[in-house]
Formats: sequence, structure tokens, C-alpha cells
Amino acid sequence: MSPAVWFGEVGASLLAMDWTPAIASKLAPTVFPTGQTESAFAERLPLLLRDAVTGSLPEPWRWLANSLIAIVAIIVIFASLFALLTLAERKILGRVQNRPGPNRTGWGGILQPLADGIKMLTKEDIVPAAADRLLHFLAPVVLLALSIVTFAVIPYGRHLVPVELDAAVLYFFAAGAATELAIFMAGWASRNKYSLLAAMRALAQLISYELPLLLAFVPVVMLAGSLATTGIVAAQGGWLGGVLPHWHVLTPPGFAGFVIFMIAALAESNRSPFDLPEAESELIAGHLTEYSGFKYALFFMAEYLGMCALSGMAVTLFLGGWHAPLAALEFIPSYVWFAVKLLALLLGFIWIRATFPRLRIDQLTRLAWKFLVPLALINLLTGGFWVLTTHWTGGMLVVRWAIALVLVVGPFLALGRQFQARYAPRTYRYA
Amino acid sequence: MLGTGLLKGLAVTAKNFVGSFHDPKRYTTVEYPEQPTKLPENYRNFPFLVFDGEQPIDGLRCVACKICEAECPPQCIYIIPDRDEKGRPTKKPKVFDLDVSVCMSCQICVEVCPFDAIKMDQHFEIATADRFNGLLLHREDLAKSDAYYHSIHPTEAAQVDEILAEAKRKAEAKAKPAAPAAPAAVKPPEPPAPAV
Amino acid sequence: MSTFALGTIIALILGSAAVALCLRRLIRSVLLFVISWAGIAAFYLWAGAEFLAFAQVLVYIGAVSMVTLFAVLLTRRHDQPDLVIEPPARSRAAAGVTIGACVAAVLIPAILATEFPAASATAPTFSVRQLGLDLMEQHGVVLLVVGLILTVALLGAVVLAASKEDAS
Amino acid sequence: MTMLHVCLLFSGLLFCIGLAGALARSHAILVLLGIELMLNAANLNFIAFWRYGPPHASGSGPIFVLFAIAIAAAEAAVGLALVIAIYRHRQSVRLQEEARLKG
Repeated sequence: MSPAVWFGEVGASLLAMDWTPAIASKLAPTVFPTGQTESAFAERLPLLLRDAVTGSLPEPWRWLANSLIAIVAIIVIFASLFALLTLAERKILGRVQNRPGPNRTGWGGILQPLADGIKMLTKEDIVPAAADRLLHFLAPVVLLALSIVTFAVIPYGRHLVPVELDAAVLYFFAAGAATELAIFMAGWASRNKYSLLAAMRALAQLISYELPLLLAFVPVVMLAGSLATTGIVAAQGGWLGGVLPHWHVLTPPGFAGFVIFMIAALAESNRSPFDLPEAESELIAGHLTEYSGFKYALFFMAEYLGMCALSGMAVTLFLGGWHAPLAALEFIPSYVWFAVKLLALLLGFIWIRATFPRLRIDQLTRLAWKFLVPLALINLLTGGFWVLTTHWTGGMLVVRWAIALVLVVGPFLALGRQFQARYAPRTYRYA
Repeated sequence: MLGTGLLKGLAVTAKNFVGSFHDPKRYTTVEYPEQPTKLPENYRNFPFLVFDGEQPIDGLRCVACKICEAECPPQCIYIIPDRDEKGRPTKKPKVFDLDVSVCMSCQICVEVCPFDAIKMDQHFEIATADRFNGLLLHREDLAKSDAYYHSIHPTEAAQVDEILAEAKRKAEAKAKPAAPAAPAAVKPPEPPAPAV
Repeated sequence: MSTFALGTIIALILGSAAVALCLRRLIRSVLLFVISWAGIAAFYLWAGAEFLAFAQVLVYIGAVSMVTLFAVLLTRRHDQPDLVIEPPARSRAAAGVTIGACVAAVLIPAILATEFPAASATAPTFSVRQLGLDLMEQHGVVLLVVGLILTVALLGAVVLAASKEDAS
Repeated sequence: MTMLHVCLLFSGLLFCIGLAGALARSHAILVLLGIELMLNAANLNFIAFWRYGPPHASGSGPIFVLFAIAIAAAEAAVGLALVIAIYRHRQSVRLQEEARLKG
């Protein structure tokens, strides 16, 4: 067989093959189920709006247009949420510190994010002379891209799931884990030893807190029996007597998981009191030292989007996703409930920032490895116990709750005593 | 128990946040340019000249005695007494310049003035782009009414008024028995330094 | 469209791996390896094994790359470049490439000459639930052994890398 | 020539690249990465056979890959710890200088 004939055959057979990727079926956006009539008009409103735009398109294009609309909607909504969040954060911090916060730009300061944006955009973009220009540019882009990508699997409402994946939670945390690479790139590409050292510290922090973050949601996955976000939300539907929702946070292992998850999420999104990587008042700005202008704004945006994504995931995993807290309140559209819960968690982030002083690096790692990780591991046990005893009823229900509470509170008290012993209460001889 | 301190801290900030909306004690910011700050009565920065009546220059209490010029430690005051056409002093300053870029707000000029003519001002928004002429205050800039003095230092101004009235009464009482002999004795005795 | 996708994935993986092994700057080659691993994750996704794709990203891009980068930075000497190319190294490199080429020369014709039974018409479905059940029931012992190995490896790595401050 | 052939060719090439890299380079970390690449190429084969092989109902392919990934992570951790230990001992990570067992 001559080479030409061989190549021709190979080429022909390559073209004749079925190249459809297996994943394509998973990526099909949720088409509005025609059989469902129980959902109210407001519930379907986003989908109806979308279909009004794309309904007339032929099938393959419609799929593409629907996906594009979902992407644009997510980016626009969360970018504006980012803008409002920066303003809300400064206003709330101000109020906590007995001052009004920014109130000069626009009506009561509402245009402050715009002013900040213009300032950032018009600043000079400085790249150090010895920097690795390509990586220096790529780091913020990769970071922002990865933090936007995580929004794809969060169920925002009953019919609003951009991508339904079987292993959606794993996808979310895989994308989150990859952001560490961007931080390393930022630190290394700056060719500044302080940037590099700070990036290493940031990585140590992120890796340390990845462990409790991942361990904390495993009991939830066990309870729901699913790694898909839709499955986890579906498992939290329904109410006990129309009042008590079946949210995971209202079970002992779920509550412990929620607390550990939120602490680890604070550290993962570099928020105070774990904002060591960019501690403005102590380090210069950590791995962001050599960044200015638009690239710095991108880092900032990625940080806030990461915070939003982690809060959205916490809502999905622990706070019942888009389910209403009371059966009587179900007439309010599901996406409104999701937004309310998300905003509540974000306000919690800001409240915590307004309250606590920054940890030292050794306290930070000690908290992760000696406190959160053991608690999360014990919480796995609690989760297993809770799953195994779902069929207990009557008097055994009390026993179930008692054992689970002991399993949650006992280790917390024991570890807490040991953890606290070296630090508190302190006496200051010379203060 | 571990964590109670954290909850206490959160409660403190929450109280501050909620309080800032209804409790003026928890919202202490004064938005300065729009909302003028209320300065304490004893605040002082640079001197000014007090005048009585309506005419700023004619009503000046200053008699150009040059005591303050002599006493001023950084020597920021410059006075030329006015004279009439015959060359006699009119007991008014022709030039009274005060360089506030040199003045150190020591209040010695106020202490030494026998006529209570120079007092400390509270006007502090004197920033200017012209540091030579803009910060050299002339007689016209320095002359401010007695009413203004009362508005910024009410307690001190009341004391000064008492002292001046007392002096005037004594002068009148002295002038009555020896009416023709003492037209020049209007000069009051040196008053005690006003309380600061 | 998807032909193009698979072609891109393959080209990306092979190209970045080949370039990574030729570069002299270590950090860059590690970062290129990361691209290659990401490409392999994309291939898993393309083939329908999404759980594996995410596991690949989590383990390789999230963990192995970090450990490697830390190792690179910890073993860097500033007084000399990363690698010095000497004559013996050149001959070694030539030998290595030759051996690789020889293996390829054996493998490729072997693959092309083999007739495989016809593939199933549809992609095999494999849910995460099924994976979990298989892991826990059919492969439970293996899972335990892997867990044990990972624990031992973690402890071993800590012991190996821990600096002996008292000794020095 | 089927899809399976394409995937196998691809993984074979990747394996050879990893092999050549592991043999040709002298930096210990790069050698480790070359070995990782060979492991990954083997994983690709499992997935290729699972996806394009004869019809079957088992999930052994992905499960085997999952275990391989876990072992690869362990290997990377231990290997890199060894590299760091060697570097601390001899101030060098070039493999041809590590010809002696006796420290």
C-alpha cells in the first residue's frame, strides 16, 4: 500500500466516523418541560423571555443561542452584583464604623462602582521590566475565567440550571482548585521575590482550606445521594408540617458541615479574617503587588465572583437551594428565594469582615489542620450515622438526634478546649 | 467555649450597624464642607483686629501703639501709625500687616494689647495658591466686628466688655471732678489679660 | 465541529507535552504540563467520562501541579541556570528520543494492524451513582487498599520532605 | 480505522513522548513528569476501550482510571518529596549525579 493511498483511506475513515462527543447530550440546556403546568407564570418568566427571543430559530442554532443567552445573563447579573457588592460592602463597613461610607458619587453613592471602574480602567497598566509578560497577562484572565466557569452548575431556580451535570459538585470544586494555578502564575510572573513569597503563602492557605471545604460537603452528598446540584436541591424539597423545611443545614451533620464550609469558603475567597494573601496593611498586596489598572480590577472581580460562587454553592448544598423556607411562601418565584439566600450569605461575609481582625499565618494553618480538618472528618462519621438511621421513628428519633448532636458538639467542645488552651484567655502584663 | 467571643464580636458590630441609623452617638461623622464643624470656644488660630461700630477701619480699637509688633516672637506683625496732615499721630494704624505663614498662633499679641484690640480668630480655611500675597493679611482683611468676636468667643468677649465698661466708668468718674483738666486721660488702665 | 474539537484536544495534549519536555525553563515546562493535563481532562469529557474529567482537574491541576511547582521552587539554585547542557547530556537526550521513536515505531503499526470488534453504537452510560455503587461493592477492597496507599504515601512524603532541624 | 484506533494512536504517541522525555532529561522533576505522562497515556487507553470498545455494561474502565489517578497522586507526592530530600542532601537534582546509594 502506498503512503498516499494509506493516508487517503485513513482520512476517509476519519471523516466517516461518528464524532459526536458523548458529553453533548449533557450540555443540552433545560428545555421547558411541556408537561409541567403547575409552575406559576412568574416561575417560568425567564424561560418564556428566552424562548420569545430564540423560539423562531431552527434547532441547532436555537441550542447555541439559548446557551449564549444563559452565559450572557450569568455574566451580566453577577458582574452587576459584583459592582453593587463593592458598594454595599463599603457602605456597611462604614455604618459599622460609625461613618456613612461613600456617598458623594451619584445619589447616595450609587455611582461609586462606576467611578471606581473608570478609575481602574484609565490607570496605567504597568508590567515589570523583568516580568514574564505572557504569564503576567494570563494570570488574571485565567483566574477570572475559572471563577466564571463555576457559575455554570448552580441551580438558580426551578427551571434555571445552566448545565445539568451528573458530577456537578465535583466540577465546581475542580474549577475552584484550578484557580490556585492562576495565583501561582501571578506571583511567579511578576518576577518579584515578595510577590512570589506571598503567592506561596496564598497557595499554602488555599490548599490547607481546600481540605475542610471538600470534606464539609460530603455529608450533604451522602444525605442527598447525589453529586448533581439539581439532585441535592431536590433532596431538600418539602416541609415538615408546612413549616420546617428539609434543608440540610437543619440536620446536625449538615449544620456542622455548613459552619465548616463557610469558614473554609472565607479562606478560599481570601476574605477577612483570612485575607492574608493580600493583607493591605501588612504585606503590600501579596501576589497583586505588581498589578495595576485593569488587571488588578480583574483580580478583584475574580475574588468577588469566587465569593458569590461559593455562597451560591453553600445555598445549594445546605440552605435548600431555591426552595422557599415555608410552604405558604412558595408562590414567590424560586429564583427570588435563591437570590435572597445568596444575598444573606454575602451580607454575612461582609459582616464578618467588619468584625474580625486578621489571623496570623501560623494561626491560619493551625485552624485548618488542627481544628477544621478533624472536625470535618468526624462530621463524615456523623453524616454516615444520620444516613443509616433515616428509618428510625418515634422514640428512636430522639435517640437519633441525641447521638448526632453528641457527635457534633462533643468533638467541637473537646477540640475547642484544646485549641483555645494556648491562646485564651490571655493576660497582658504590659498592655 | 470556643466561638462565644466571636459571637460577642459579631453582636457588637451588628449593634453599631443598626445604631448608626437611629442613634446619633453611633453616627458621629460630620460631613465637613456642607455641614460646618462646630469649633470649641477656646479654639484659636490667627489674630484679627476688633472694630466697634459700623466702619471697619474707622472703628478699629487699635491705636497703633506697636506693643504687639515688638512682642511678637516670630515678628509677623508690621505696623505703620497713621498721621494727619500736620504730622501728628491719629492713633490709628495706617498699615497693619500680619503674615499668617509666619504666625505661630501663640496669642502673645492678645495678651499684651492694652486696648483689647487684637483677638484670636477661628477662621481656618485660609488655603491659597499664592503663598506670598495670599497669606499676608492687611488691615482690611483683619478688621472684624465686635459682634463677630462675640459670636466666636462669647465668654471671653463678655469679660472684655465688662472690663472696657468698667474702665469707661472710671474714666468718666475721674473726668467729672476735673472736667477741663483731663481730656487726654481717656486711656484706660491696662486691663488684665482675658481668660483664655 | 466535534472532529475539530477532538483534533484540537489531541494536538494540544501532544504539542504541549512535547514542548514541555524540550524547554530549559522548568517553570514553563510545568505550566505546559498543566495544559497537557487539562487537555486530557477535556478528552475524558469528550469521551463521556465527566466524573473522571473533574477528578483529573482536581488531582492534576489542583494538586499535582501545585506540588510540582513547590518542588521546582524549593530546588532552584539562583547561581546557575536551571539546566546545563553538556555533551553527555546531549548523547543521553539523543538516546532517549531514539528509544521513544523506536517504541512508537513498534506501537503505531501494531495498533493499526489490530482489528478491534465493532464499537457499541451508543456511548456507554455511566452515572456517578453507578460509579459509587461499583466502587463500594465490587471494588470495595481495592478502594480500601488505595486509601491505605494514599495515607502511607502522604505520611511518607511528609517524613521525607520534613527538614531535620535538629540534625543540622 | 475506527475511533478506537485514533484514540489508541494518540495515547501511544503520548506514551512515547513521555518515555523519550523521561529518558532524555536529567532533571529529576522532569523525569517524574515524564512518568506521569506515561501513566496518563495508559489511562487514556482505558477510557478509549471503555468508550469505543465492544458493548459492555461494566464501568471497570473509569474505575481503573480513578484508581490510577489516585496512585499517580501518591506517586507524585512521594516522588517530589524524594526530590526535595535529595536536593537538600546534595544541592543538586540532576539524576546522573545520584549514582551512589551511599550518602
